[in-house]
Amino acid sequence: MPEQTVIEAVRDTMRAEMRRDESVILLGEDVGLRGGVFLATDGFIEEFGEDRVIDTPLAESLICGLALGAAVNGMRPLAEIQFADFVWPAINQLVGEAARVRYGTNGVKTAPMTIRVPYGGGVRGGLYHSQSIEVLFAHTPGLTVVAPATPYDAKGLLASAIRSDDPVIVLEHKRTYRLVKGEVPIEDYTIPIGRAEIKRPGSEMTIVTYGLMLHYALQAAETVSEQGLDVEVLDLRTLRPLDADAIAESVSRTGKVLIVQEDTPAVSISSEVAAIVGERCFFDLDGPITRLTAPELPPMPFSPLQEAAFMPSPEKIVAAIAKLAEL
Amino acid sequence: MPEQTVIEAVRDTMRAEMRRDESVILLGEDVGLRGGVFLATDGFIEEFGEDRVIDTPLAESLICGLALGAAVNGMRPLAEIQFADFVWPAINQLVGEAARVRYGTNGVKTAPMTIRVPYGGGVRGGLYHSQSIEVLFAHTPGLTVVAPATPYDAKGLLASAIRSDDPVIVLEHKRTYRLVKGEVPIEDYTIPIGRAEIKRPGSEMTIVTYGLMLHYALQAAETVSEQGLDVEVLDLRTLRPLDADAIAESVSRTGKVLIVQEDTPAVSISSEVAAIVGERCFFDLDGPITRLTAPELPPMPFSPLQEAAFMPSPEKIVAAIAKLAEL
Amino acid sequence: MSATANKSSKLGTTSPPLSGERLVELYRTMVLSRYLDERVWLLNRQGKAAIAASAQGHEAAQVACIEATDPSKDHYLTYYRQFTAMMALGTEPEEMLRGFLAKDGDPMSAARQFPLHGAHPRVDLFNFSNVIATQLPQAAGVALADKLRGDDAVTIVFFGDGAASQGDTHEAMNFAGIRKLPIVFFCENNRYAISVPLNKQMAVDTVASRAAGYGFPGVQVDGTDVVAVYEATQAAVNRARAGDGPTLIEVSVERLQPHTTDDDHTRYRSPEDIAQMANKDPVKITSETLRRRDLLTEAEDEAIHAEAKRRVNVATDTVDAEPYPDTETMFDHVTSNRDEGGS
Amino acid sequence: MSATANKSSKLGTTSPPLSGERLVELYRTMVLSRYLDERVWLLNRQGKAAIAASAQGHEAAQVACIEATDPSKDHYLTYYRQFTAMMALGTEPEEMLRGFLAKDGDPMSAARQFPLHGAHPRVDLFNFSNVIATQLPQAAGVALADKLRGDDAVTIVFFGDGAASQGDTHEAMNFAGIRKLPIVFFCENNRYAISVPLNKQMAVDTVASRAAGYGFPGVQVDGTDVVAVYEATQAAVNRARAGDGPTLIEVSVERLQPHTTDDDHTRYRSPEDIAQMANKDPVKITSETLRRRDLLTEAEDEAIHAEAKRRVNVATDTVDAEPYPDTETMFDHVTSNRDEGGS
Ligand SMILES: Cc1ncc(C[n+]2csc(CCOP(=O)(O)OP(=O)(O)O)c2C)c(N)n1
Ligand SMILES: Cc1ncc(C[n+]2csc(CCOP(=O)(O)OP(=O)(O)O)c2C)c(N)n1
Ligand SMILES: [Mg+2]
Ligand SMILES: [Mg+2]
Repeated sequence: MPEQTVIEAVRDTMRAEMRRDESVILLGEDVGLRGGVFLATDGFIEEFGEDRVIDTPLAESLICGLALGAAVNGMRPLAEIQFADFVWPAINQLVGEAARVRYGTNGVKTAPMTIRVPYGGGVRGGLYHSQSIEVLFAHTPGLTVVAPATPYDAKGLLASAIRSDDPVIVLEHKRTYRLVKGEVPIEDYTIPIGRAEIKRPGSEMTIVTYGLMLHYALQAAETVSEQGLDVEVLDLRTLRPLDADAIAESVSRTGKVLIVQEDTPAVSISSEVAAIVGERCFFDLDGPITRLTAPELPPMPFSPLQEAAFMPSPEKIVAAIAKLAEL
Repeated sequence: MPEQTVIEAVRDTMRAEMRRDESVILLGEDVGLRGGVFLATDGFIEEFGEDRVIDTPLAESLICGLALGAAVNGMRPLAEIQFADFVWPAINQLVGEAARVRYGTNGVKTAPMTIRVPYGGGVRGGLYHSQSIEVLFAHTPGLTVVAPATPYDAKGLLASAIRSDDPVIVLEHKRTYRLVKGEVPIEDYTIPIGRAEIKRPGSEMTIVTYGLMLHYALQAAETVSEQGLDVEVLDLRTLRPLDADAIAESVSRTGKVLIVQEDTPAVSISSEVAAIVGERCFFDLDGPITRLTAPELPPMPFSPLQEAAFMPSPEKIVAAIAKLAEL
Repeated sequence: MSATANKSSKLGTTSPPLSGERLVELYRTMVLSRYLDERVWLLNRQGKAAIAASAQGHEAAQVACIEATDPSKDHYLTYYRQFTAMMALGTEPEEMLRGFLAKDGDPMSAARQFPLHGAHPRVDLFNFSNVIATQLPQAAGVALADKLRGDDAVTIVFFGDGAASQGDTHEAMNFAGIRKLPIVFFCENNRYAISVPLNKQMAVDTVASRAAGYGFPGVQVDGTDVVAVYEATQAAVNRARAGDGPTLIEVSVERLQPHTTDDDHTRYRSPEDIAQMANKDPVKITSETLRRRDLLTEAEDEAIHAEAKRRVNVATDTVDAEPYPDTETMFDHVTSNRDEGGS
Repeated sequence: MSATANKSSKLGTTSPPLSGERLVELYRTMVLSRYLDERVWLLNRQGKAAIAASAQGHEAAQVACIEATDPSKDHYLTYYRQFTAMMALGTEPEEMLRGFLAKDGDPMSAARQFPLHGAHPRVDLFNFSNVIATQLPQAAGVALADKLRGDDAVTIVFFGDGAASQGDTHEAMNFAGIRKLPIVFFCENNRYAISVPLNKQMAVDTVASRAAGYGFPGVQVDGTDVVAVYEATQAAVNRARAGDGPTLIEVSVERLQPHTTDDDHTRYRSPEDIAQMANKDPVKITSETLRRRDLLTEAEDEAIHAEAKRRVNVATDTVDAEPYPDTETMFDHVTSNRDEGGS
């Protein structure tokens, strides 16, 4: 199996899906000749032409509204929001509208649309190129939200998203694009939406995480394993619907949970994981439900030392594991 | 002390604050001659004139952007979003911009602005006049979010919001406007932001709730007290920052928690309360962390029977109390 | 058409003019719409209909617009005031009432949504949301899909003067101009957005004047004149079908009723403003026009009214007796491939 | 000014024309800005500056605009490309570099934000966010506050051709027109939004043409012509101060560098398009104009360049040696009255 980076897997998957299905059209800012600011669509306009690779005006509400309209009229739009920080102008079209098309028409209309949203920090992006924006999407009935962290998952979940008959938000962590490499089969495959995966089995504690933090958690688990602590790492992969069964199974088995996320804590994915654990694992828990997150600050400072202080890191995870293990 | 409805308390407080401070200006759709669709600003344009009572064009991003600009230039804008369901177009100006003005300028600029947002269901509002929209605001560092449920709290928290030097989102539950009456002192007072309140003391279980659900929870607590069960009801009142100390104190004391909210469950206020309990009350809990919420559907059906089925009710709360008490 | 509407003649009308027969048919729909609309307000006052927005005053514009389109292939993105347009597209009084009374069998959304919201079972009419102006970018997306496939369909998107202030309206028109989409922007300007009058909504006199900034024609038409609206729409639809791109049509109408059944327009409209509306009632105007042109006799007119009344009565009795939708159905159609039972 | 700019003469310019002395001063700022701008790109290539957007090509327009305003009372809402405007408003090279190198003492945001973002310590310049066009409704709010208080201040808001497509731009201009706000909408049209060329951004030729739809004048000006931009801005500022409302000024400029240091414009600009820009370099053009008008000798010009170079070198050495801000300070200024330590 060839090795790829996350961005290569994303690019190849989009290309394959566009070859596979004529109704897949691409919408976004700079997706044409520029090939996208992360080069996710490099070469696409040359292969698929200006009809299927549409450089939109600078207007995110338009991009998502267009995608929605084209979706209810037979297309499978694949839209790119250039940076997650710029998705806010489009919230109304996504959360207010797309999420409810099927429900609000009693199933007469559907919106098979995919919105790719590069998110997350650690890239010297400052306040407006670093945000984690998963909370509202993960809260909203009618939406599906995936957040693959590896090239393998990026391919499988993006293909599932594009083929889904509902609006799917695909969160790609910008820092993983070139940092994370892994084996990706050349052949076509999909990964079912809604299933978490144990990325490292363990018996003494469960780390529940997603996105870039998966890789930091795996590093931390490796570090503590040298000290004889056997930590399981569960990758959520889909943020809506959360795989509550997988979370409950793992935490009930290990008896301890550490939830790690890059986002700030209040009312976040980590809160929901904690709620699931508190409701379903109560009788099996032998330690408090513990979270390691960013601090409660507008994410995140541009200055490099402050950025590093803001982000959870493998070292901070090791410290949190040690603290929870001792309890 | 005179009795008032919530909407009367809101109206009188806004009028008093506008008399008290010339820099308070009102912005919104139909806030002028119409007096607001809920009549919250009835008579204001006559008293304060067209300069301070500004009927804006139909554009929520504009309303919040104007408020922000006027706020950094010496005003204390008080804006109304007509229904919470229409706040989505303004998310960018609130979550992306207003929340970060102080942080992003290292304290050089501040945005003392208040956004009143009538929210919630049970008013035959259907999908687009019933939404609970607190999640994203409660998640966002830099924002303050209050959700008073009684006329007394409505006055005290709205006054605190208007006098705050930061952006505050004031969530007023539409159904409480005329339904809920209570005593309101005529004299000026404020309620500190960030403090929950025990609205009914009890010893065997804590219900944590806010908004309309406070009243349903109090009814339910009354019902089960007749069966000899002594339930405490904690009203969050402020959704950001949550009063984690008050939650932890009460739940640690009673040993059981039922979190009740009107909003759908995934990644919500109830999740964060559960996370706080799971982290801080672990050694004192003698029952799972339990939630009663709306189902995971786009809120909420227009048809009356379905609307009733969607909303938590005093009866459903009684049933949830009974189930948790037996565990 | 008013003076500023002369642009529309440039667009070239190739289709035939409205026949006298069709004109009477359109009038019939207007009268039926008016009776049903009045009935819905009554049902609201009786506590049976939770809310209603009315098309009273907009009827001529709506029937004329629909008449110039092809329901077998065109797309309609409507808003809450499209009462008459929906009837012109064949929605039966009973169907309309099921929506207003939130009864089982509401064809648009199974009574999940406000009346008239959802999707139509027979024509491609949709009105997803109450949120003003969201339908404009969506309509551009619908038209884009047709254009990419080479489908011979036109998208008609309806909105009010208030909606013209939303950013979504700007973004949609800008894109439609760039890609020369087959779309007609149909603005029903009744001079009010709830209580906000036009001079607080925009500094210019016409929404139509904005079209120039997007590179396509804008025309203003008297919305009580069925023929004028029909011709303007026909020209715009022809232009769109020919691949020449969008047109913005602005019809001047009066909102004869308050904004919705929840509103009281005497709070913000002067008595004179309210009184002058009597002269702008499109049902009355159309009746007079037809009589003047000898297309309708007094007896025929009376028969049209009697028949409309009868149909509305029958529909009311039928739907009033029907049940609300089964509660369990509220869990259907959230997403395609999974139940949403929890988080 | 170009042909469509004739409207600005109607506005009536009452203030004095630019003196030769001031022209040379503006040129001095342009040259300093250019050297510093080039230095920042170099620092990026050395791995010291994480990112930079450049004003190269926009310098004349920016200095001329600022020159027509009154920094002691006016408000400036800028965007990331306001490199030269910030220097014209008195930002020192060292201060600029602290921002680019994210060093302690960055005056705009204490290095929390991208370079040039935050608020200025001495003039009322702010640039809260990287999110395109959000500053336009905010600027309308700033101007509204002045108007309500009767303050004699004008708000200048800067944006690009890409920003013109955002809904916020429409909403802000519409409101500014309705309330006749004292505001100048200053659009720096460089024909690209990153890689997206103007014909994919709008179906019309000028952003200025949109002003008609909002009830105020729009003018298009050659952005390499200091005098033309100065006069157009002065007219607009006078108009605003007189209570006559907004003006939209569109300056035609070239973006001489790629969008930012992360970009490579050869991917999407033709070699001819890139080559023709040499003739639109405002530093060169202004130098030639000054020389032609005998306002500057060759020796003086060389001295200006040498001095700029020297100042940039000194600033670079100073700031390069400085520390990053103390990590603990990142917890300050989230809200006024409480620490945010948890949820
Ligand atoms: C985004 C949004 N903001 C506010 C509202 C509340 N609202 C409903 S209708 C309306 C006025 C609309 O006026 P206009 O577009 O002129 O249409 P008309 O009702 O006059 O036909 C308002 C403000 C809404 N539905 N959506
Ligand atoms: C809302 C939003 N969308 C996308 C971006 C990414 N982006 C940054 S600059 C830019 C192009 C802006 O072009 P223009 O307004 O013409 O300004 P210029 O850079 O040409 O001066 C884009 C798309 C952004 N910052 N904000
Ligand atoms: Mg209207
Ligand atoms: Mg540009």
